[in-house]
Amino acid sequence: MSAPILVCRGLTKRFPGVVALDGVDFCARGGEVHALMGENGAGKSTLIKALTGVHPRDAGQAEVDGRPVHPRSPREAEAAGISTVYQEVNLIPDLSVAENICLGRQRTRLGFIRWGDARTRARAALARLGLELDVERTLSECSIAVQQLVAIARATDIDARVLILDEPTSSLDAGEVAQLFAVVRRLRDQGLAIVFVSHFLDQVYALADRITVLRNGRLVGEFPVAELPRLQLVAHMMGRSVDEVEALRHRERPAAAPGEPLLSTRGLTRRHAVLPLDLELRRGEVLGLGGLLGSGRTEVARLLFGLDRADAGETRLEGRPVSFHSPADAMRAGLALTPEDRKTQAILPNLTVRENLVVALQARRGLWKQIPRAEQDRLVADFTRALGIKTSGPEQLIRNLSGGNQQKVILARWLATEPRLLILDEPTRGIDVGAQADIERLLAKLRDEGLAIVFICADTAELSRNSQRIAVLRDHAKVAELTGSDVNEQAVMRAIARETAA
Amino acid sequence: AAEKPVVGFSQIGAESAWRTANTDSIKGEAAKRGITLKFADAQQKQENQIKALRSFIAQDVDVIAFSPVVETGWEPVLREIKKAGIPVILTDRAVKVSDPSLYVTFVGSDFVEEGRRAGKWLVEKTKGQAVIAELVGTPGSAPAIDRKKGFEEAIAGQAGMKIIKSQSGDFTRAKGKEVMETFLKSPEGKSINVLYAHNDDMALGAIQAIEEAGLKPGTDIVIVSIDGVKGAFEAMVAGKLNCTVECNPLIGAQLFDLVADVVAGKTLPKRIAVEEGIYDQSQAAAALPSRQY
Amino acid sequence: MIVDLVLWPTLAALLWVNRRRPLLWPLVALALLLLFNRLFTPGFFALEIRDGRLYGTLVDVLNQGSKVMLLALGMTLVIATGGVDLSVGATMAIAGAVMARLAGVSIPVALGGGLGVALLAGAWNGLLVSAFRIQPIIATLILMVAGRGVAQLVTDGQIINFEQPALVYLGNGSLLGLPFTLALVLGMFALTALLVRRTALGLFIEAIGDNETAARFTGLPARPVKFLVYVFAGLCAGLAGLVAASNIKSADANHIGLYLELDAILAVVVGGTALTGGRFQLAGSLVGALLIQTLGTTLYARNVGADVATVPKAIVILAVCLLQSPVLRAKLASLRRPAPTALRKEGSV
Amino acid sequence: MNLAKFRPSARLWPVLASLGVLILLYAGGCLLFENFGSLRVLINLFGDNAFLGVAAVGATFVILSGGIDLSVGAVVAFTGVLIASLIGHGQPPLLAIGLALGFGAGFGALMGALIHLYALPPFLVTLGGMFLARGLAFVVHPESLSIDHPFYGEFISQTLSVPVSRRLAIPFTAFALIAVVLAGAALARWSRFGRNVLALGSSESSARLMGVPIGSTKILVYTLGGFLSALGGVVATFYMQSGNPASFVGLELDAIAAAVIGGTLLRGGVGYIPGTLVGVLILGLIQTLVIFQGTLNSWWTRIAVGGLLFVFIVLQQLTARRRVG
Ligand SMILES: Nc1ncnc2c1ncn2[C@@H]1O[C@H](COP(=O)(O)OP(=O)(O)OP(=O)(O)O)[C@@H](O)[C@H]1O
Ligand SMILES: Nc1ncnc2c1ncn2[C@@H]1O[C@H](COP(=O)(O)OP(=O)(O)OP(=O)(O)O)[C@@H](O)[C@H]1O
Ligand SMILES: [Mg+2]
Ligand SMILES: [Mg+2]
Repeated sequence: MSAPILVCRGLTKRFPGVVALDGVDFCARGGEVHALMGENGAGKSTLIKALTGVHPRDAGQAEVDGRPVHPRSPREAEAAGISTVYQEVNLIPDLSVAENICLGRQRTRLGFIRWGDARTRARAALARLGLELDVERTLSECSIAVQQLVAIARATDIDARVLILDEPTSSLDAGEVAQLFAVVRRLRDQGLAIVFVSHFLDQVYALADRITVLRNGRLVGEFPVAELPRLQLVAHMMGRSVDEVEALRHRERPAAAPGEPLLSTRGLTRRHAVLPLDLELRRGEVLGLGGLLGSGRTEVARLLFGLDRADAGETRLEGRPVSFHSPADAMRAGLALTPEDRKTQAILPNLTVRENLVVALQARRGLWKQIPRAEQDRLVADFTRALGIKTSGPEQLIRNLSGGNQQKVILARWLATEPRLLILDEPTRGIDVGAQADIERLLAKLRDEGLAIVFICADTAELSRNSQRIAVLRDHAKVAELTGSDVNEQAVMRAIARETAA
Repeated sequence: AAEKPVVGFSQIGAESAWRTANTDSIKGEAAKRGITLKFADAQQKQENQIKALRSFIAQDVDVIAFSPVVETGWEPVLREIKKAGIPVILTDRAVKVSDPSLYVTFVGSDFVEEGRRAGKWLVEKTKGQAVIAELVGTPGSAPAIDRKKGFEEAIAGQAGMKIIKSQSGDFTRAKGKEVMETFLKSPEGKSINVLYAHNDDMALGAIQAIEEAGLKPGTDIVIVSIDGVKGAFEAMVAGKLNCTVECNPLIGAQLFDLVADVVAGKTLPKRIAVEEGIYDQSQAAAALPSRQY
Repeated sequence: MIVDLVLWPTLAALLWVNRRRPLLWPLVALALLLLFNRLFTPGFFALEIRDGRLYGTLVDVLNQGSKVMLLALGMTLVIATGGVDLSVGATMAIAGAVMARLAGVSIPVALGGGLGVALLAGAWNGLLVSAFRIQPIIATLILMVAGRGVAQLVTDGQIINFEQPALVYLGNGSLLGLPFTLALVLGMFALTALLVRRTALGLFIEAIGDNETAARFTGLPARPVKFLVYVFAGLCAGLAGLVAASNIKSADANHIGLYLELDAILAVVVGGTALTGGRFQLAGSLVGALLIQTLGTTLYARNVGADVATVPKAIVILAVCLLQSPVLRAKLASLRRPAPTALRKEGSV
Repeated sequence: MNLAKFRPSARLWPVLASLGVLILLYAGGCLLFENFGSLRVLINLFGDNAFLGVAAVGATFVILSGGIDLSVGAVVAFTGVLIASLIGHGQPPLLAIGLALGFGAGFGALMGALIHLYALPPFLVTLGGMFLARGLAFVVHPESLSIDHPFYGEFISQTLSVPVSRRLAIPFTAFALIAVVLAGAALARWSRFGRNVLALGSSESSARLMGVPIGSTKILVYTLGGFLSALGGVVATFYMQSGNPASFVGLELDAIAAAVIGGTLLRGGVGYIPGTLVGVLILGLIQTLVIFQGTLNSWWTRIAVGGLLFVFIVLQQLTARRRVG
């Protein structure tokens, strides 16, 4: 067994109303990838933040290479040899990609930043992840996936002893994940200790050597990967027996035949974003949108929902031509969209869970018809139960929820509007296995109730598991439409690859 | 120069009816004489005024006149004007400069004298017995400083007269009223029997405060102020104000006479006074119809 | 004294009710300031009945403070959407000027005219911010600069007097022995509170101020709401302008509301609404405005010269700031309750 | 993926738009008014607005960091009075200037420290700072005070200015303005501190997680703001040879406006220092246009300034909006 690099003992962190970490011990060894697992709100991110000086810890100690460390800021943590990619993209939206990678460590000559050097370094760091892009672009113009890669590139660009990655893959597709893993393995082989958080079990089993499981802020245990079957891992995370989990896993077969068309587009076009696109969305059907990063799936969603205006083409709702000039228009027609970038596009951070949940429904009902408080409370109670949202109460600020639970609130926000067409852009990002199964089951149920669903997901397995039909996009154009038995992972891969080769 | 001269005039602003009358008088006179007047309003800011003066140089005017916002800080720009060979006439307020050749002449009121006259009138009226509240002008402004100084000088010898309250009312009605309200409500407030206000506007505001306190302005409290605007005369006719010391804004004619003299190359005295009077209630009714501002 | 019997229990009750609310600290500051005056400023608390109305410094505080209180109501909503309105002082001047100009025509025309132009001014700001998407501080700076000019244009640079009893009543009259302006403020407050809490407007405003992008994604009418809050701020400024003009029975275009926008913003921020937008505290803004007026009146009453009066003002602002600072409060709290030292030591390796 | 060519310098647009409008405005003035195109007007534009420009550079840094500084005007006034009073008491001018600059920096640092250590809103703290500095200015000397010293009379306004013709010279203050803008631009673009300021303004929480030293950056940026305000005050004493505690009321708004017109976003994180110079020049040019017009009374002056500001902002907005599409 290799030598421990990062060791912590008795880490405790309390927030008003919650004990997020309760005397957790943790140890990451050099030359190993250590996965940190747990349900949404288990305390993974809090552990990382308490370790790296984002949150002052209430108790506990940490060592790196045997030296005690007590960083009071991420900067000090970095100096102590801990490099971290935090959950959600935490970069500077207004600065360029290159700068985001080099910020704080720019090389200077006579006190002047050497911009050429910064760009070269940034390009090199991105190239290691297999990404080639104009490093002078402003970060906020890049898609969320690219931003995530930039954050990783930044973290791998320094000499560190420990590299912590908190859900780095939540918006990456298979190819990007593979690139990332190659980099991680190389760093591991160089002797770094790597801490990896993810809700994708496949990824964990592909990469990790060892797993630590947290539940409700407490340590459940540390296990070598080889000795921990998946079922057992899930059981540990959920705090149930293996049998119970087995029972939960049982899933009903995809159901009935889709109903009549609800919304269709013909030649829908937007300059720089969507090439002429024909789509048909039917009631009682999940249409998956597949494709690589930046293939234009999000842009299609924006266009459908009236966030962007089409330059050409037409949209028909139940056969009648419509055009949505704003989300409000789309909502009136019964559309809903959960956007991919939760932090900037979805949550109202300083408002409560209740307010975040009812806001879309309220927007639909209009200014004057305030939803009575009793109804609001009932909605919150219903959805909290249905989606298993973990909060200390409806009046908790959403910003203090764990990432996965925030996502559930956003989903609830839209379900509350009882839409006819639900567009989900990466809805399961950052959601734990249990909740993911919950959401998938929910989707199936909604579909069976006659909802039309557009499902965008970077994970092809998840995509094909949940869709009846898949449209594959590449370079902003639809290149294939898979139906019936063609809806499977291999076919999606093939569709993407075929076109890539062409 | 047979042609009419081009005159640049920089005004302080339009902070009061007095100032507006001053502006109108100058503009009107220029129009009457067919003189091209480049007028610039400084919005109470010295820096704007300096900009205007320097622009006048760029515009090649023949004579520059201005009412300085404050007394100091004019050396550099006046030197520049001198270098450009343009004569300068000051109006209304004076400047402090080390080199008197930087301007030709100053035409305007003597604020210290105004304060003195208000004081003297009061000494006579009250026979040297008065508990005085003073509404001061904008802190740091020349009229506020000088009117205070003159007034204090005039009552200095009187043992029976003392100023028990002195507070800035910013030359405005609203502040004048607000400050007077607090004066009257202070424990010593009941003993106040004289109000000296540095301008009519503050006095008019204070009159309201006095009335709201259930007192009779002009009787229970003797009020003397400075400027002589129309509103003050109306108040005197109504018996609410006792005396106003005139500070004459209508200097247009005088100013352009001077401009003509300067252009003609005459030598002028450094200080030219404006004709001003002092009015009490007995003269108010007679004078009111002829007040223009 | 009667005042003491009424005032202190009321304050204590308010403090108790708000003990866990953001309103606590502005209230504490107000209470402390009043206490200071009770102890050290003779006559500050003197109240008597003259001509059937209450007369005293405390009444003046309410009456004089009404202008900033009115402004603060509108400003609160503007700030909550993440904006700011610098033009309210100028809008006051326009409204006052128009009222004075129209005073001779008829009372409804005068009042309607004054409020009408104020609404127009608000709509202008709203248009620039919501349709032209100009940053609020610049958009409203335009009217701040030009508005006072417009007001002077209306009055032709003169101070216009009026004597109509109804117009004079607005700023000087009394209702049930108390200043009419107090009723006006409370009425506007009730109206505003009703508007934001009984409709979804409050939620919409807070959502837009908190994260405008997300609000747009959720289908909220961000632009109409923004437009509306500026119009509302205009209305409040208009009312304040009418009161200010009525106060001195004349429209002094050059001075009505001068620098009052700063006081209004200050009142809102002191009252617990963050300038970054989002959550707002309507009642807090009123308390903030009262605090500012009490301070101003205190300084007059204590004969502090207007020139150096800014120093104590600064000190009070900073003190209120510090009282509200979560960091300082956390520090004080940890002093009061001795920290679990054993754990601490372990922690601070 | 060849999406790289997309909108390369979109963020530069507002600055370019402002510059375009500035040139348009200037050309308009030249066409309308005699002598407007003269060199003197151009030189005046820089010399007359130097103190504003210097202070506005400081304000821009503070805004870039996501904060705001309302104490600018009061600090400018205070330093002017302080210098005048020190020199009046027989202190050597350089010492007085040094003390004033030190005071400005210290004052800024103090505000920065309060803002950072106690997590206070910058608006309130700097408003407090504004009241304090204004009051202190009156404490130092209650009236305006002129500076009579050969250093000011001879050295600054004669020796250090560069004559262009017999009657025209470029004043020292114009050079000071350009030097400060260049230094500020370099600091913002080429120093780590400058980049940290932008990062802080764009997203404080991310900047913290990325290891930007939040505390020291914040305190330093207000220190810089205070220092440049004080330097603006020094430049103003060169310009007026006096100090006045009641002067420069509202200068902070001009400084903020200049920054914003120059393309700086008030929310922080986006902006260019040279843009601020453009903003200052535009404000100055608007005033010059009004003065050259020469017949406007007080209220029409205000309306004209507001109207020109409006026209200009709309023009800029329309040009800059293009890029958003
Ligand atoms: N700043 C905060 N204030 C209050 N509570 C917080 C705060 N941050 C986190 N929490 C709470 O701490 C608990 C742990 O959250 P944490 O973010 O560590 O979960 P996680 O394991 O990372 O979950 P996820 O997989 O969803 O990211 C949650 O209950 C959360 O609500
Ligand atoms: N790898 C990349 N390189 C350069 N630009 C990219 C890349 N990925 C995305 N972008 C940019 O982001 C924009 C948005 O892409 P979009 O979000 O629609 O793609 P997507 O299919 O939803 O992919 P994902 O959301 O997984 O990133 C693209 O138009 C492009 O400008
Ligand atoms: Mg997490
Ligand atoms: Mg996407």
